[in-house]
Amino acid sequence: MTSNYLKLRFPSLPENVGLARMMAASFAAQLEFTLAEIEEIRVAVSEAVSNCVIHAYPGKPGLIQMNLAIKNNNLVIKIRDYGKGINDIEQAKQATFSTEPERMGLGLVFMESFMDDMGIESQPEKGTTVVMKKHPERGSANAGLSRIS
Amino acid sequence: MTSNYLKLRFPSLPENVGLARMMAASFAAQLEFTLAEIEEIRVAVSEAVSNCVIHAYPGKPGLIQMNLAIKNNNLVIKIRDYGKGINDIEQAKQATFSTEPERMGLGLVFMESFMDDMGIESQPEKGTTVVMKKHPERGSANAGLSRIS
Amino acid sequence: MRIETERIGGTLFIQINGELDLHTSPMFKETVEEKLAQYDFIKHLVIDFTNVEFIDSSGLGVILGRFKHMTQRGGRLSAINVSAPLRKVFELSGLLRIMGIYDDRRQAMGN
Amino acid sequence: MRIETERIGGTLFIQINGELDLHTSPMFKETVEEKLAQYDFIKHLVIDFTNVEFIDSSGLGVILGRFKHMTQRGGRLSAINVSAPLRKVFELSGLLRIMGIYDDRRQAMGN
Ligand SMILES: Nc1ncnc2c1ncn2[C@@H]1O[C@H](COP(=O)(O)OP(=O)(O)O)[C@@H](O)[C@H]1O
Ligand SMILES: Nc1ncnc2c1ncn2[C@@H]1O[C@H](COP(=O)(O)OP(=O)(O)O)[C@@H](O)[C@H]1O
Repeated sequence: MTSNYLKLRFPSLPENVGLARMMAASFAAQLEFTLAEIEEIRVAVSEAVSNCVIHAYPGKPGLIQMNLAIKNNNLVIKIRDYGKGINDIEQAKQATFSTEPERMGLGLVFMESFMDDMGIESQPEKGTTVVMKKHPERGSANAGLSRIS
Repeated sequence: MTSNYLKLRFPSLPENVGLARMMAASFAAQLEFTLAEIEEIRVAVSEAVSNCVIHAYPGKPGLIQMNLAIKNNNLVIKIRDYGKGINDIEQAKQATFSTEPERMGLGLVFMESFMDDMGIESQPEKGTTVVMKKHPERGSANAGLSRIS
Repeated sequence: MRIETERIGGTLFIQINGELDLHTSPMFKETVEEKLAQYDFIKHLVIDFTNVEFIDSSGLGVILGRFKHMTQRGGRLSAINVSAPLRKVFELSGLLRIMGIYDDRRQAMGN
Repeated sequence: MRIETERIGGTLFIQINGELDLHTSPMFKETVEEKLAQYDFIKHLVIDFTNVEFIDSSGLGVILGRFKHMTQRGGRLSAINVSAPLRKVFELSGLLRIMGIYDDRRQAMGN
């Protein structure tokens, strides 16, 4: 069986944040996520894509790539930009840290809280790649049951 | 203003037909299409992507590319595969013509009827590219009005 | 997609919920063919389209396939609750002309 | 997103319909700030979350901004009808602790 994937490329326009989270949610629906888990995925994607729009390309819109994949019953989301990059990732991850005065500095905190796993790679002036993974709680239980019956 | 686009790559699995049409419909919602027009777009995309799944890659799944763009208040949809190709495009376009006995041979007819414009390029064993365009009826009227007022 | 069936005498009622396309139509076909094989006295298939959110030529194809099967076994197929957007593709496909299309169960049974 | 506002005396009720994110939050901010500038006697902002289908940190940011503004002008901000999924992000963000969260209009007005 070919396991499924979906690769997207779109410009960093604010109206695409909603599109990106809807696509991630629809793709995720292939796994047995609960509605609450799908909500968490929507928030995480919204945060990551919003960061590309605001921080990576503050001047004019640039390219965002979002790759969605199913790997061993895990949802894997990779979001990449070719923008400004992050100087100090540990600092960026701290709650309430933001380089923009009007923002809450909670995006990376939400991404870490709502996904099972989150990793960031970034190079100043080259861009940033965020990889997030999530496993359906229910799905793992069901997989067990269906094997037994 | 950067005009919007969305480029997708996914494998030709039957479950992706629904995803593709949902993404096209969500993207199209940026223009002032009526609900009836959005329905027509969903059918056209469903037909084009189904053709890639069944006809382009009959054996095992291959790559489908779908590019969505807004150009001069037009929705432009390009769907491309690298599969079997079409021998005789004029024949393929005829209502009820199908190379599969169980199919209706209406996919290309629906695409032509529901979109303002449809073009096909194909090379046997190289693949097929379908480009479809649609203009919101209402949108053009409104654009006129807003220019006047 | 989710399918509900109910058999009353020689009539099989089928309610389709969701989208009928390339992905879901094989399941529709299987469900109906199973029932037809099980009860050979079924002579009338009534498909309720109330909750059909989408149909394309793959979906119409399996409907036409069931129409042909019913005709073969001396029976018929009726469609009920076909909304305006669906009616358009039914019409374009020619299914509107050959199939019985009724407002509801009662009308479909009356004919 | 669509916003409805209703002013009763010194209280401004705001109903948000749809998704509050990076794209839509500037419109929310503008609408509220306009009303606050127009009526300087508004001392209580009551935001109804019944129809909020989504909120992320960009959305929470503009809520916090309005909270700060109300505090500055000696007023307050209340949230009503906050569903369970929203409550989680409210809690994680700390907004749950600083804002008044009530079941409905009446409760918000009573406090
Ligand atoms: N894709 C990105 N490109 C550049 N900088 C980023 C990116 N994502 C995050 N950052 C940096 O990390 C900081 C913290 O991000 P986050 O926790 O999402 O909070 P916020 O978006 O509210 O600032 C940002 O203020 C920004 O400096
Ligand atoms: N992407 C494609 N790749 C290869 N062949 C195609 C493709 N799209 C259409 N065709 C050919 O054109 C014919 C007519 O297509 P269509 O009108 O959609 O009807 P149907 O899918 O019911 O066969 C198909 O039977 C097939 O032979």
